[in-house]
Formats: sequence, C-alpha cells, structure tokens
Amino acid sequence: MDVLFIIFAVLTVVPALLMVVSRNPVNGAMFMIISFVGMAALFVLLEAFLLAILQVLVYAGAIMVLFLFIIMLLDMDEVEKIKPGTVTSIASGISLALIIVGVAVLLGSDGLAGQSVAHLAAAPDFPSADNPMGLALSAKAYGFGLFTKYMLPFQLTGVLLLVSMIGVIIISKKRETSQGQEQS
Amino acid sequence: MVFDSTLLLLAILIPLLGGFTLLGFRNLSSSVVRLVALTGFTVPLLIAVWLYFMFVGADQVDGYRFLTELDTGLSFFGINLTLGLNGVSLPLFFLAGIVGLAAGIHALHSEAANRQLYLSLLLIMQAGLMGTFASIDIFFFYFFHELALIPTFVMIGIWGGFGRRSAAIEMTIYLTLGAMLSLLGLILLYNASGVDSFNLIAIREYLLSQPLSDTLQNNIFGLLLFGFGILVSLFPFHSWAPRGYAAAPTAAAMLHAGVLKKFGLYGLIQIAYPLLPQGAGHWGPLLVWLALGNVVLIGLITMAQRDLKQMVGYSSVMHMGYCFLGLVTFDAIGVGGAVILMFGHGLSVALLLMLSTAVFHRTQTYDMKEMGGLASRTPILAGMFVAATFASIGLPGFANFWGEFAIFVALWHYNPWVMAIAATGIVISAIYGLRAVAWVFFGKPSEALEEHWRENKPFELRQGERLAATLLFSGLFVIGFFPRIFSDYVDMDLKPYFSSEPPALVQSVDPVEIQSEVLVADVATVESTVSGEGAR
Amino acid sequence: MNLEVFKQISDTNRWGLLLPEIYLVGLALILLVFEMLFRRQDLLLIVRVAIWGQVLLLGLMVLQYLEGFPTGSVTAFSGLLTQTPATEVMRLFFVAGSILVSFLATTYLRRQNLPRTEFFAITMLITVAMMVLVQSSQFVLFFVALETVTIGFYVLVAYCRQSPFSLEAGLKFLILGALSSAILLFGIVFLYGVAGNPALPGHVADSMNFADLASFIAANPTNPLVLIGTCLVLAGVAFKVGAVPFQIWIPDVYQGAPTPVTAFLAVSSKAAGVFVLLTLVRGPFASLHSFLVPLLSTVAVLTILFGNLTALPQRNVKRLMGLSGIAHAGYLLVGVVASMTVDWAVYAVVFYLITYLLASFGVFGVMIQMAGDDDSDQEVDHYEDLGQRHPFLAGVLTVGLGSLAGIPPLGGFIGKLLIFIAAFQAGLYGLLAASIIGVVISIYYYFGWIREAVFRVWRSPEGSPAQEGASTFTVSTVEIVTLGGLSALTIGIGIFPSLVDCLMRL
Amino acid sequence: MTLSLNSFLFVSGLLFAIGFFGVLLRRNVLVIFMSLEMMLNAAILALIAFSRFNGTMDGNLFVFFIITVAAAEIAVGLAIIVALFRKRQSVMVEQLSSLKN
Amino acid sequence: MDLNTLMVLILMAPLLSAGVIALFFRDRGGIASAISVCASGVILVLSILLLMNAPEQPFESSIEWFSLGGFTISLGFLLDGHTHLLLFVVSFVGFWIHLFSIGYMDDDKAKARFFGGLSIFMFSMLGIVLADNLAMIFIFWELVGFSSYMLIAHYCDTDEAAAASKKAFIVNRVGDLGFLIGIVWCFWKFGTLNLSEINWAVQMDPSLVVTGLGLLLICGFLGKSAQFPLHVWLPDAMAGPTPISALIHAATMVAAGIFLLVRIDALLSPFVLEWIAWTGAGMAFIAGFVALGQNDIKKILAYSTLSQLGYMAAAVGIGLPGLGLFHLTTHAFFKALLFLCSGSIIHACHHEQDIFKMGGLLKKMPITSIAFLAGMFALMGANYTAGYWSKEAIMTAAFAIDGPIFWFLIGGAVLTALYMGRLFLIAFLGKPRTDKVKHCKESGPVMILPLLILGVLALVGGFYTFWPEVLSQSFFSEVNNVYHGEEFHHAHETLKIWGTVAWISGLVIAVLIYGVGSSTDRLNAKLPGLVLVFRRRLFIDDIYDFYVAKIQQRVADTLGFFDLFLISGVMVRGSAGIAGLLGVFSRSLHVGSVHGYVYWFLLGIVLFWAFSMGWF
Repeated sequence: MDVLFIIFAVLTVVPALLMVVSRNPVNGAMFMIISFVGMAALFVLLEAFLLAILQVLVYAGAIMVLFLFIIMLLDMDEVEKIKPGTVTSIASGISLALIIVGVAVLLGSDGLAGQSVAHLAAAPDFPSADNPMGLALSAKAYGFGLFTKYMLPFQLTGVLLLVSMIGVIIISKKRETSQGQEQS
Repeated sequence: MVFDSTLLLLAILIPLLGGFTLLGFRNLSSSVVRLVALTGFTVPLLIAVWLYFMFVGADQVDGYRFLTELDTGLSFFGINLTLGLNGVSLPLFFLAGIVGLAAGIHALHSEAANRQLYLSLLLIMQAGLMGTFASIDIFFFYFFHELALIPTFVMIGIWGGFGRRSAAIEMTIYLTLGAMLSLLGLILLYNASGVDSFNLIAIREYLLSQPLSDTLQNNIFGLLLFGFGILVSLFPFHSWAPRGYAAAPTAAAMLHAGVLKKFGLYGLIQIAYPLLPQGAGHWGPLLVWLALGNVVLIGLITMAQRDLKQMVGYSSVMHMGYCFLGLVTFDAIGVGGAVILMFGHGLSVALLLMLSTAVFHRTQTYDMKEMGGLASRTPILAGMFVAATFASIGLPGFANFWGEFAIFVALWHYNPWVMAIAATGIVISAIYGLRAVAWVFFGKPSEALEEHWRENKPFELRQGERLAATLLFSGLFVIGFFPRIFSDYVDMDLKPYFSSEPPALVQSVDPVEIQSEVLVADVATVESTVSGEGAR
Repeated sequence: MNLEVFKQISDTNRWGLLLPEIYLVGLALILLVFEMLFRRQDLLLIVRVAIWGQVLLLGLMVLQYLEGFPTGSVTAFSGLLTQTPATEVMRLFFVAGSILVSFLATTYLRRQNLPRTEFFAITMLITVAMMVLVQSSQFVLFFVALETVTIGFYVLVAYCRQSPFSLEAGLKFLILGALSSAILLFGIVFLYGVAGNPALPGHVADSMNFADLASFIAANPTNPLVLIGTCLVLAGVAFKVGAVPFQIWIPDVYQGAPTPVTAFLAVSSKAAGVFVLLTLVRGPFASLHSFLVPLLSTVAVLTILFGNLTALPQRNVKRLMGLSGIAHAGYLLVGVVASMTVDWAVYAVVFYLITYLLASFGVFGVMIQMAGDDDSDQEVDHYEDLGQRHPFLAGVLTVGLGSLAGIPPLGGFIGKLLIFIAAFQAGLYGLLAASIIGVVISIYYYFGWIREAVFRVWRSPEGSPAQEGASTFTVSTVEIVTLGGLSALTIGIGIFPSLVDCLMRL
Repeated sequence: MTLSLNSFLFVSGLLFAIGFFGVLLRRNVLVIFMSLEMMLNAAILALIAFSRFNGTMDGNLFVFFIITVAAAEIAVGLAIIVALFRKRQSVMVEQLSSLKN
Repeated sequence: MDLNTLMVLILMAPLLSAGVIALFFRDRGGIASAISVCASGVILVLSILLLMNAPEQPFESSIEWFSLGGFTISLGFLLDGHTHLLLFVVSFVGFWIHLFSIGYMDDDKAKARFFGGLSIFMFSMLGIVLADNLAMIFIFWELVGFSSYMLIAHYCDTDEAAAASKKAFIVNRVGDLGFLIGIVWCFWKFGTLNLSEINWAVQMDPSLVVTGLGLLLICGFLGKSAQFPLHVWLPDAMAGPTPISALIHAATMVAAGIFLLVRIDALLSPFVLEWIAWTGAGMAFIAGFVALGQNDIKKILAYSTLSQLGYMAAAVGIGLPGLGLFHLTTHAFFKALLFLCSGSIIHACHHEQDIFKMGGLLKKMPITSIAFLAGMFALMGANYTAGYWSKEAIMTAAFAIDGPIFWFLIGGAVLTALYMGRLFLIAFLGKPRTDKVKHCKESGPVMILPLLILGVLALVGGFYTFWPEVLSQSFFSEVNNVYHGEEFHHAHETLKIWGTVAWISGLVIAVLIYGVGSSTDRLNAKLPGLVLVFRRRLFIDDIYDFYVAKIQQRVADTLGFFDLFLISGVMVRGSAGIAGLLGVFSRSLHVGSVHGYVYWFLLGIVLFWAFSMGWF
C-alpha cells in the first residue's frame, strides 16, 4: 500500500508541478491529465472507486479535452513568449513555500491524532469488520444519498447547470448586430 | 391641555408640511408660495407665544410641560417622539420661532433664484429647529437637529457666496463628525443608563437615583462634550464656522448661527451636565482652557479680520466661549446665564448676518477696509447695525448682557482668575465690533465705493429686512429690559440639577427699611412651588 | 441496507417550504419558453411577465406573511435547510432585489441592445440560489447554492459581451471567484474532516451540518484544523461580502459589469454574503468567539477605512459605489460582530440591508439613466447640473446618497443607528470609533457627488455644453414611479421606522 | 507503516499549493484556470480522504457536486475567455488590466 | 405722587422720548428736538418736585429685576443727599443744554438722532444717579458709555469722529472691565450688591475692605472720569457736537466717576484713597501743561476738565468726598457754561475751532464773551466765584492733610489761569483773523439764555450756605468744616492769599508770554520743543497708538495667521489631506492585474490564520 501510495502521489504531484511550470499550454494540459489520473489512483486507494472513474471520465476526459480544444481553437499552442518576471517568480515561489510550510505545520500539529486506514474504527457508511453492511462502496449508495438526503442540492445543481448553459450561450452566441430590439 | 400639547406637534408639522408642499408641487403661483411660507414661519412663533402664556398653569412631569408622545416605530429601543417644554427649552423654542420668522421674512423678500426651493428648505430647517428644542426624547432631539442641519448644507451649496462649494463640504464633514460623536455619546448614555429608553425624563429619574460609575461618566461626557463642542464651534474645532457663515445664504446662516448652533450647548445643559456631574467635573479644567481659547484667542483673531462676514462668524465663535464658561461653573447662575446668552446671541448674530448681507448689497464687497460712509447714506441700516453690534458686545438693555453678566458672576465663584481673563473679552469684542462699525459706516467712503455709488445709489433697508430686523430687535429689547420673562423659568428648572447656593451672605437686618415690590405675582408663586420640588 | 432510514430522510424533504423558489425557477423557465415561442414578436411581453411575475410573487409572499409571520425555526431536508424569521425576511429581500434588478435591466438592456430574456432568467435563478443559500444549514447545500450564485454572476458580469470591459471584469471575477471557491471548499473539507473524525472527542455524524458542527467545535475549539477550516470558510465568505483583504476585486468588477449587475452584486450578493456570515458566526463558529471577535473586528475596521479612504479620490461612480459598498460591508461586519453577543443585532443587520437596498437601487437607477454609451465610463463629472437638467433624478440621487451616507431623516441613518446601538451593547468601542471616522470620510465623497449634481444649479443660466444632454434621456412614468417610490420609502423608513419594530418583534 | 490520513492530506496540500503557485506564476489565463482546477482537485482529494477516514459517505457525495460545479464553472469560464480573446487577441493577464484604479 | 412713581417717571421720561423719536420721528428733526427738550423739562420739573418732597432719611426701594440661582439684580432707587445733588445738577444743567442745543443744532441734518441720543443719555445718567446697587450702576454706566459713543459719532462722516467715538467707548470699556470684576468680587464677598447693605456690612466689619477690590472698582472711575492712564479718550471726544461736550464730557457723565467714588467710599482702603489722590493731583497739574499746547478751543477746555476732575478726585482721595461733590457741582455750572460759550462761538464762526484763527470775539459776540469770562473766572477760582469756593476748599484741605498733593493742586491752579488766560487773550481780544470770524454774529436767544443762567450760577453758585438744605446736605458739613473748622483754620487763612496769588499770577504770566490778541503761539516760537511735548499730549497717546497698531494688531494678525495656517490649514485641511493621500495610495493598490489581486487573497488567508493562532 505504501509503495502504491508513494507512486501515485508522485504521479499526481510531479505532473501538477510540471503543468504549472511548462511554458507550452498544451504540454501543461497533458501534464494535468496525468496528474488527474494519478489522483484517481489515489481515490482508489481510498476505496472511492466510483469517484475514481468519474475523475478520469469527467476531469481527465471531458474537462481537459475541453481545455485542449480551446487552446487549439484559440491557436495558443505556442510557448509563452515572455518568461515570468523575476519578481513574479520569486514572489510566487515564496508563496508556494509559504503554503507548503503552512500545510506541514498544520499536519504536524497532529489535530487528527495520526489516523491510518488500518486503525479505522467502525465507520457508519463504510464496510468493515464491524459493519459489513457499509454501503459506501456501491454505486447504489451514491444513488440513495443523492436522491434522499441531498435531493435539494441535487435539484439546485440543475439550476446551476441551467444558469451556466444560458450563460455559455449568451457569451458565445454570435448575435445579429442590428437587432430591432426597440420599444418595450 | 391636550390642545396645548398638540400645538407642540403642530409647531413642527406645519413648517414641515409647508416645506414638503413647496418641495413637491412645483410651479405654484407666487402668492400661494408666499402664503404657505408665511404660515409655516408664523405658526411656530405664535405657538411659542401661546405656550409661553400657558406655561405656568400647565401640568408638568419632572419640569416638563405640554407632554405628548407618539410611537414612530422604534419603541423597541425606547425611542418615542416625546415632546414637551421646560424652563430651559422654552427660551430656545421661542428663539427658534423668532429667528425662524425673521429668516423667513428675509427669504421671502430676497431675490434668491428658485425661491420656492429656498423657502421649502428653510421651512424644513425651521421644523427641525422647533423639534429639536421641543424633544424630550434624546434620539429625536438629535434627529431634529440633523433634520435642520441637512438643508443648511444644501442651501450653502446652492445659494452660497464665494467659496461655497468647499465651505459646504468642510462644514458638512466637520459637523457630521460632531454630530456622530454626540450621537455615540447619546447612545452610550442610553446603554449605560439601563432604562431601555431614550426618554430624557426616564433617564434622568433613573440616573439621579443611581449615578453611573466615574469612568463611564467621564467617557460619555467626553464624547458629548467634543461632539457638541464641534457643533458649537468650541476652540480649536471652530474653523468651519467663519467660513461656513461667510459662504452661507443669509437666511440659512441666520437660522444656523442663530438657533441651530445652540443645539450643542442645549444638549450639554439638558443632558450632559445634569446626568453626568462627575464627567463634567472631570472635563471641566480642559473645557475652561478651550473656552478661554474661544474668548481670548478667537477674540483676537476676530480683530484681525477684514471680511465683514468672517468677522461676524468669528465673533459668534467667540461668544460661544462664554456659554461654555457658563456651563463649566456648574452653577445655576452660570448655566442660566448661558441660556440667556444663547437666546440673546441667537438674535443678535442673526441680525448681524442679515445686516451684513444688506451692507454687501450696497457695497458689493465684504472687505471692511473698502467701505465707509454708509451711515449718512443709509441711516436706518447704520443704526440697526450699530445697535446689533452693541447687542452682541453685551450692552445692557439687550438680552446678551444678562447672560454675560450672570456668567461672569458665576465664573468668579469657579475661579476668579478665569473670570478675569474671560472678562477681557468685553474689551476685545468692543474693539472689533466698533472698529467694524467705524470702517463700514463712519468716515469717508473709499474711492472704489464712491465710484460704485455714482452708478447705484445706496438704498435704505427694504421693508422685509426692516420687518425681520424689528422682530429680532424686539426680542433683544424685551429680554434686555425684562429678563425675568425667561430667567425665572430657566432658574426654576436649573435649580434641581445645578448648584444654586447663594453666596456667603453678610446677612443682616437692613439698616434702611427697604420697601420692595413684587413685579409679577404669579411668577413668585411658581417659584415657590418649584423650589419645593427642587428639594426633592 | 436500511431503507427505512432513507425513507425517513426523504420524508423531511418538504418542498412546500420552498414554494417561492420553485415559483421563480418556473418563471425563469416560462420566460425561456416564451422567448422560443414568441421570438422577437412581443418583447414587451417578456419584460412584463418577468417583472410582474416577480411582483406577483412578492405580493403573494407578503400576503402570506401578513397572515402570520413564521416564528421560530423550521428545519427540513434532513437538516440541510433551516428557515428562521430572519431568512424569511431575506427571501423577501432577495425577491425585491431581483425585481429591482430586472427593472433596471429593462432600461439598460434596451439601451445597450442586449438580449433580455436570458438576463431575467439568470437573475431569477441567482435569486433562487441566494434564497436557498441563506436558508441552508449544511455545507453541501451551502456550497452548491453559493456556487450557483457565483457562476450566475460570472455570466452576468460578462453579459455585455461586445464590451471588452465587461468581459475583462467577468474574467477577473471568474479567476478570483474560482480561487475563493477553492479556498472556501478547502475550508469546508477541513471542517468536515475534523468534525467527523471518530478519533476526536465529540465527533458528529453529519459533520457538514451547521448544528452538528457547532457542537463539535464547542468541544474542540482549539483544534488547528478547525481553526484553519474556519479561516478558509470565512475567507471565502469574506470574498462575497467584500471585506478586506478580499475586497480588492470589487472596483474593477463593479466598473466593468453592466450597471444593473453592479447593483445586483452590490446589494443582493453582498447581502447574501453578510447573512451567510451571520449564520456561520452565530451557528457553527459561535464557540470560536475568542478569535472571531478580534479577527472580524480587525477586518471590519480595515474594511471601513479602506472602503472610505479609497473612495475619496475616486471619480468613476461605479467604482465609487463599489468602494463605498466595501465601506458598507464594514459597517455590516460591525453588526455581525455585535450579533455574536447581542441577539437582536441580526435584525439590525437585516434592517441595514433593507435600507441599503432602497438607497442603492435609487442611486443605481439614476446611474442607469445617466449612463452613456460606454457603460463603464461614468464619472462624477457627468452629473454636473443634473439638478437643472432633471431635478427629479437629482432628488432621487440626493436621497439615495444621503441615505447611504447615513443622514437623518433617511433610512440609512436608522440603519446605522441600530448597528451602533448593537455595537454599544456588545461593547465594541473600537469598531464604533472606526465607523465614525468612516462615516465622516464618506460624507466627503457622497456630498461631493451630490454637490456635483445639485450645487451648481441655477448658476449658469446660459446654455452650457451639459445642456445638450438634457434632451438625450427621458424618464418614463414607470421609472419615475419606481425611483420615486424608492426615495419615498427611504424617507419614510427614516421618519417612521415602524419596520424596525416589526423586525425586532420577530 | 500504514497509510495515514496525513499523507493524503499532505499530497492534497501540495496540490493546493502548486495550484496557488500556478495562479500566481502564470500569465496565460488558461493555465491559471487549469491551476484553479488543480486547487479544486486538491480539495476533492482531501475530501475523499476525510470521508474515508471519517467513515461517512457525505464527503464522497459532496464530490459529485463539486465536480458538477467545477464543470459548470469551466464551461462559463472558457466561454468568457474565448469571447475576450476575440476582443483582445490575447489571453495574457497583463493585457487584461484596462480596468484599474 | 409718591417718591417711587416720581423716580420712575423721571427715569422713564427720557427713555420714552428716545423711544418715540427712534420709532416715529427719525426724519423729523424739529419734532424730535421738541420732544427731547420737553422731556428734559419734565425731568427738571419732576426733579424739583422730588427734591421738595425729599425725605429726611435716605430712601430705598427696589424690585427684583433678574435672578438666577443665588444671584439677584434688583432694580432699585436709593435717594439720599448725594442723589439729590446729582439729580439736580443733571436735570438742571441738562435742561439748559437741551435748550441750547435747539439753537446749536438748527441746521443739522441728523437732528433727530442727536436729540434721541441726548434723551438716552439723560436716561442712563439719571439711572446711575438713582441706582441703589452696583450692578444697576454698572448697567447705566455702560449705557452712558453707549450714548456718549453715539453722540461723539454724531458727525460720523468725519474720520475724526469715527476714531474718537470708538476710542471713547473702548477706553471706557477697559475701565469697565476692572469695574465689572470688582462688582462680581463684591457680590461674592458681601453676598449683595446693594450699596447700603455693603456700607452697613463694612461698618460692622471694617476688615472686609480689601485694597484689591477697591482698585478694581475705581477702574470704572478712571475710565469714566478720564483719569490717568485712561484719560486719552476725553480730548478726542471733543469731535462730537459742542453741547455734548458740555453736557456729557464736562458737566455730568465724566463727573459720574466722582459720584461712583462717593458711593463706594466705604470700600476704599487708605491705599486706594492715596492712589486716587495722587492720580487726581497729578492730573490736575499735568493736564494744565497739555492744555497749553492745544489750539482747539474745545480741546483746551477738555484738558481743563481733566484737570478739574483731578481736583475732585484729589478731594475724595484725601478723605473728603463732600468737597469733591461740591466741586463737581460748581464745575458742572461753569464748565457747561464754558463749553456752551465755545459752542456759541463755534456755531457763529461756522465750526471754526482754532483759537489762533479767531480773535476779537469780545466785540463780535459780547454776551457770549462776558458769559465766557464769568465761566473762566469761576474755573480759575477767582475769589468769590463759584469755582473759588469749591476749589479753594479742596486746596485748603489738601494743604492741611497732605502737603505734596497741595503743591500739585496749587500748581494746577496757576496753570489753569495760564491756559485760560492764553485762550482768552488770543481768541477774544485783538482782531478777527479769518473771514469766518469777521462775519460772525451773536447767537440767538435760545442759545443766549442758557449762557446767562449758567453764567450767573458760575458767579454766585458757590455760596453754598444759601443753598437749599436738600441739595447741600451731602457736602455742607465737610465744606463748612474746611472753611470754619478748627483744624483747617490755619490752612484756610494761608490759602486765602495763596489761592488768589495763584490765579492772578497765572493770568499775568499768560499776558507776559502771549501778549494780547496774538495771532501766533509765542511760547511755541520760543520753546518749540516744550510746546511740541504739550501738543503731543506728553506722547501718551502715541504710546497707545503704538500699542494698538504695532502690538495689539500684530498679535491679532499673527493669531489670525495661525488660525488659518495651523487650525484650518494643518489641523483640518491637513487631516483631510492625509485622508486623501491615504485614499490615493489605497486607490493605487488597484493595479488591475489579477496576479496582484491574488496576493491579497494569500495575505488575507495568512492574516486570518494568524488571528486563529492567536498571534494578534
């Protein structure tokens, strides 16, 4: 498990870093896909199989393809002509270090009493020795969850999608320049 | 009784309605405008007069008469529109009526562009003024003040003179600062008092039995003092006043300098001093210095002025110093003197501002060194100006004198040296006042002026101006000759809260038989009943 | 697998509580259908349906509340949704805001030649999301609603797509908004993780539920993950509210956005943020009193001072409104801080929001009338002589700005008064001092604007260049009635603030 | 050594930091946008880890919503970027600063 | 009519007259003058009526006028011997001067204002006389100051009158400042301001008399009676019409200072009395010199007034206030006469006031000249004229009580004769030197009559033993004592000779120096430096002018500058400017770049976290 975790973690983090620093956006997008896939693997380690698949399908598949598509569409696949300025680099580097230090400090503070999977207590939703009926691993569980407890946010997501759909149409739609929209 | 109480409300509502009528309905015929405005300005004064005569017999609660109360929707916080008058607010209510009518008459006869708007703003201001001095609820006390204050800014901005734009902004910001500070003080008082009411009577009753802690008193008093102080142009927070008055249109300046400015002092007298005696004592020494700054430093600065209106503005700042000194004494003599001085000063400064404008109309300049020789050309204007100047420098026979005199008397008891320094003000004010008269009216006109007059002969005061001035003068004279008209009531309502120890009398049987008379019999009876209450 | 549990959960999904929201969604859909059916045939119809439909909703809600305003709180949707009297008021508030935005948009869109139906639809959907947002009492719903609002605003800000300013503003809002969403989300995740952690004492089952979270935090107030989670969540909300240091986007976005959207952002979005903050600090984070009070106080002071000071030299009125809005957020934060100790301060904040809505929409209404072809270029100087050209608009502007500045007898004053009283009762003297300074500074720019609009009146009788603008806009009767109504309400609420009593008795 | 919660969180934190770093460093709006997605994913990773360790489903369910939101956000965002590119012929943030002061 | 009503009527008559004139007859000079003169006639009649009914004992009555806290001002009358005398002087002299004014002002455009002013003056002056307490005295004290101001400024188109009126009021205010402080002190010390109560208290406990209090109270006297260092206003006040100079600045108002001293005599400690005596004596002497340097007929008389007031003050100072009052009375007769004569001359000569431009008036205006001579002799103290009795008495007393003072006084007597002689020799003798004088004629009866009446009084008014008792009671015993008392016997004998020698020698010196009818100032030709010092009034006015222009005004200007610069500039504008700068700075933070904004977020998170860690 540890080895796997380290491999997946490296597979996630390194491409992420490469994505950020690569000066060609297409390369960046590619690295990002790799990173997402690595992350999906980490999901698997966490027993979230459905989400791992979704991660690959939606993120690595749909979303990143959309990105690549736009990059190509806008004809931006050349290298950024100007390198980030020294000040920008230093400042953002410092920020990076700051956040990492912050995360380290946070995790070092042991607010979670250093749990590990092996030491999990009886979990209400997940199957374990004490609770073989844990639902969490099945796709059905997601269905129940979404359609009962999370029905309202689920419906609201519909509104969200409607809004974004209208939005995309409005922003992208080519409009007749001479609309006779007078008089109301 | 109900009728009289309603009158108090009407004194606010009628000008307010008039103001909104003029504001809302444009293009009214000029006679309608005139009628509405005159009604709006006259009714409050008539009500004030009526209530004065009804005052003695009226029922009272804690010194307040004509009580009336309305719920305006803030009763959760104990805020109700509570109106009433006591001996201290009566003179100021009256003052607001007189100056308001005078300013109204002046405005009606002025040539301001868009006079309808001008009058409507003035009416709103008038409503605010009447409300301020009739409010017992300290929230509405503040509220009405602001209601009156806002039109001032607008009027300065629209009809003001030279430098009005910056003056209006400066004045607005400065006065808002003062108002906010005092608002904080009032809220803090409300909070600290723990009666859950903004009603002054309730707060008084509670606090007199359970005074606040010293620190709290000091803090609240500090807020109120500096908040109100800014509004009253306490040194060194005075710089808005001369500039503001110089820039303001006459009627607005009359109302502001004459009446509205007294709000701060009134607040200190009615609220801060009686309720926070410890705080008053704490801030007293500092206030003395500042007030002396008002009297002496500002007095000297006034002497340096060349601009007539600035001079009037500075002089009004100076006289406010006396009022503060009166308060500092914490003695019914000094505080009562301050009230009388407020009344007198209100009338005299309104007069001076009005006449200064009249002078300007004849000379087209405010530079006093550029004037001269008006006295023989416009004797009435000159006579009135001279009289107003003398009123403002405290000549006996005018109301101001009694105030100043009483303040000096009380001040000696507080500290003879302070009194001696403050008294130099009577010389300083004489110097600048008479010099202004000499520059403007006496001697020979400057060449430029002579040139100007060749084309435009200087004309006498117009009917409207005369009427307004006469109104103001009559107030000054009546109180100047019969100060007891107000002083008895003032005394009566100050005694319970301020020290009123007679001096260590070398009391004795008189060697000469003194035949004394009582001027007003019923006043004496009132006094005796009140002194009974004061002991409570 | 215990289906009974799910059945019970399902039973708490009382959709009846959300009728207004459903109505609005339906209205939006109807509009879109109309757009398809009567394409370009009867544009007036869409406007009418949109506005009158919402007015009808408002009327119905008011009618319902007149019969009996709900007291006490109702929790439904298995704890995701909690309705309290305050949220009911906020729902009314959002519907009113939506109506006014639609109203402003009618004029604006006609002038800018932009499609309307979509705008109305998005506005209504955002309103729905905001209404849900203020009622949500669980982070999932909270997040989804918040994101719906945010994404809707991305669209609205960039709505004027022929204008590079609008698009640029949209993009800036997008990047910063997404960043803040990420931050907020991380905070939620931390809280979720730590509160549900079985290894910790007092862990709870539904660790994203506000009530459960509150009990957990009460048990573990110093847990570092709780603290960082709280910080991140607050940072995300602070972005919505526009509190320092998350206020920096506001002027740019406000300037670039179409004016009705600016109004929508300034009023409804901010109100939603403030109310959410109220819910959070009084709910889940209530036990973190000792660190939230100094934190929020500092933020409030900075916000007040930053907003007011920055607005001082500002001449672009849209940026000015944005910056002054930051200052108002600061005053509202004072109320929020006070509400941690003084219960009724919630209603003080709500009342403040109401007066802010009335005044702001008045001002924005005038701005829309005054806007030229380039919507983002509206300078204070353009208002010169407005009093002469259009006294009515000048009056509305004056009342609105006066109320924003907090001048009696206008509504804004009462709002500030209540906040101050609350702050006093909570003993927040430093905040009061900052508020005073802020109010005093704000006088300068508000009055500077009024001065520009009003003070030069009747000074230059001869035709100045500004004179030509006189005929370029005419204000329709409906607009006069609406703007006049806003002003009248602002004055009325200042003179007879009986609304305060109503609120306080809830 | 077994898999600890902290290790997942650390990875998540790293990703979040890298995302932030990208937002700060890059000038290309698209890449910035991608970095933002990276930050969202970092949150998702942490969420799933917590969900697993807490033993509650809510975290996993929340991920659904997050992904939906992210998708919608990206759709709108890309639309705006494209529209802006058409106006300005650039996606560099330096060129997108006509609104200032 | 009872006394109270009488007194109220006496006080109200002029006030009513002034009010009626101010309200209705501003433009009707004729009617106004008639009203005013009638009022003064009424006063005279009522006063005489009052005096005839005057009670033996001092009479007091008062009503409460103003009351706050423990402080009360009453409006009350005190009727005693002093009041009787002053009441008579004021109403009698006042009436004749009113009458004279009709003639003098007949061609003046602002006649109504003049007569209104006169009435106000009468009102205020009578108020002082009748007042029973210090506060009331102060009130009327200020009012006479105001009426004096108003009347000096009568010819307000001239810069001279403008400056003089201002100066008069302000200098008086300086005196009143001390007076006011004294009154307030008095109130807290005695608990009352009533004169008789104070007197009584002092009698009970003489330790109550404090030097400081006395010094403050006499400030009022110094100002009103124009004694050093507040004497500078009186000569300038001659810019007003001559009847005013006669009534206010010679006969009555300036004498009110002496009256005040008499009223508060009990409060004056020996040190204060000493001070008063020396001030008076000094003024009696020095003013004579300055008079020598003046060419304006009225200025000469003004300095002689200063000098005579010095005599009165000296009398009070040496402890015999009765003598002061006696001299006050006779002085009122002859000095009013002198001024009226000069008024008659000025009126006839079309406002020519320079004595060197006159000459030969004796022939042109015989009656006036004779009246003038009568007044002049009385002023010099020529034997058995009115002035002789009073002035001689003062010098006698001084001789007996305080030697050095006497020498000053006798010096003053010589000088009086000298400058009056100079005046007479130059202005009345010789030939007319200008056209104005050549064409002048004797004045009409309305002006002559007062001259005659007062002239007779100036000659015979000093026979105090023939006075009705009601008038002389306040000084009779003291004066009688000086002339017939044992301890003054030697002094009286000596003075009989010395006094006569003094005025005769003065006249002789005048003839020797100036000759008869000279057209130039011969002393000036011989000793120009000395005369310059006299003419410049010993440079005291210059010192004041220097103070006003160079010190006071500069202090004011500097403060004004600081007010503009420090308070409205640095403090108010400065804080506004700082706010503005901060605003410009914070505004510049909006760089427009997304990157810049993201750092804010980072900063914000760090800030929030720092708070959560409790670092703040």
